[in-house]
Amino acid sequence: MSHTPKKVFVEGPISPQFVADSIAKHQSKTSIGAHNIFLGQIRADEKEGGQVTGIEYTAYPEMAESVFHQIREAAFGKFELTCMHIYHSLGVVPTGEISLFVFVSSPHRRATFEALEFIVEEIKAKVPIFGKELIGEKGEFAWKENR
Amino acid sequence: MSHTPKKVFVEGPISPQFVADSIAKHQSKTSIGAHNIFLGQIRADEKEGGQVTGIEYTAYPEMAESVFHQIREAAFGKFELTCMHIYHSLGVVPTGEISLFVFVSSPHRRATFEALEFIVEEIKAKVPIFGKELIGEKGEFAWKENR
Amino acid sequence: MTLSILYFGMIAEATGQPLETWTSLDALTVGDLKNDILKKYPVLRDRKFQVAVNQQILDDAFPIPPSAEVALLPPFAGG
Amino acid sequence: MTLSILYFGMIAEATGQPLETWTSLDALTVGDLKNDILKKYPVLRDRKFQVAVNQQILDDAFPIPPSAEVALLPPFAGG
Repeated sequence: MSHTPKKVFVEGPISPQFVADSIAKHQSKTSIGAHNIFLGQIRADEKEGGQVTGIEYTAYPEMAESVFHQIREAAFGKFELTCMHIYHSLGVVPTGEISLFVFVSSPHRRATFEALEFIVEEIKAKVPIFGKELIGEKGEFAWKENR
Repeated sequence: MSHTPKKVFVEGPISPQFVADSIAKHQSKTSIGAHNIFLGQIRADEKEGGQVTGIEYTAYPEMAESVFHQIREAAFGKFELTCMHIYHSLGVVPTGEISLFVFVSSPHRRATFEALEFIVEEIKAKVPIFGKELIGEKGEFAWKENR
Repeated sequence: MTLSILYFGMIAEATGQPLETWTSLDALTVGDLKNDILKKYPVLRDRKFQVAVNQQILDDAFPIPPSAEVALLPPFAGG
Repeated sequence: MTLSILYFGMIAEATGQPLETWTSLDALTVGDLKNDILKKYPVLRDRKFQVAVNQQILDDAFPIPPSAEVALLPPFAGG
């Protein structure tokens, strides 16, 4: 099974309206019984030097798109999915805003739970995306690292 | 830990816009790092007598609200959650539309995966909600049963 | 004792009513009441249901308190 | 051999540039190239990174093909 690579990166935060529009587009697919959505939101963590005000994301875009495509193919192979969409921000995403949107749909709920967790963990571990946490008001920053 | 019982039942389908508005309301809560959303959508299954055109939901409302409250309390006790919202439709929900919306938020993603699956399975197994699948154009129906 | 009995979904469809008042001279367990209801509505014999007493699902051995609200619940279909 | 080397995130911050062309008279493994880069940029000795060759993460023993695109990738932070 092979799927066309899709555009994942968007500039800046992902809006709740964008999520709503994605959901609405799937209402004509009447074999779907379950949707599962993961959203990553920027936390205002306290750091030395102040509070996190946002994260500036950069990526190795060609490799990232290729790894996203491998993750998509692996998920379609492992789980009974009707649809899968992944969006990730580049550039600055302020605290409280959304930087990752993963959306899976299936006839049955089990597949959506397993697939969503698999995809999110794979993204965190394997996609070359880098994050600079912007701290306080004086231009300080720290490099983020996934665990 | 005790939380005020919240209104779960809504009349008719749950709109994508309602989901978007719920997400937007959580953007001021900057301790949240992860949201996880489950949506149940009505499938156009093929049955003897035709295609499912919708499900008509009824409930034992007082008991249902009490069981929803117990599920909320259990989930807050088991998982590190910042917020939890559950909405379920009553009345007719046409195919392609959403009848269940579960929304959990936490500082960290792990808690949201575990909590969301727990809550959805508990709802399916324990809440006295009944569903009449409306079939074809001649007024036929069949009673739905969760597995 | 006088009980309120609620019927839901396919059970209400079979009994033809969502609610009735049930009077019994004797104290009843859940199992006793089920037998009496099945006598009145033989069509329920091949329907699956659970019994809730005052909104708690209970098994046959449980004695029903006076004035209880009893509900016959067909399989759940939420979600 | 002539390689393109890409630096990202905290690695690019340390090298002061996102990209350079790297010429070597000898064939190099990933480990050889890492040693040469660490000689040029000692500040990288205490930074964590992985090496991707033509967009594949590879370990030290792997021989680098001519004209490869090599990337030094600091810890990932997607999500």
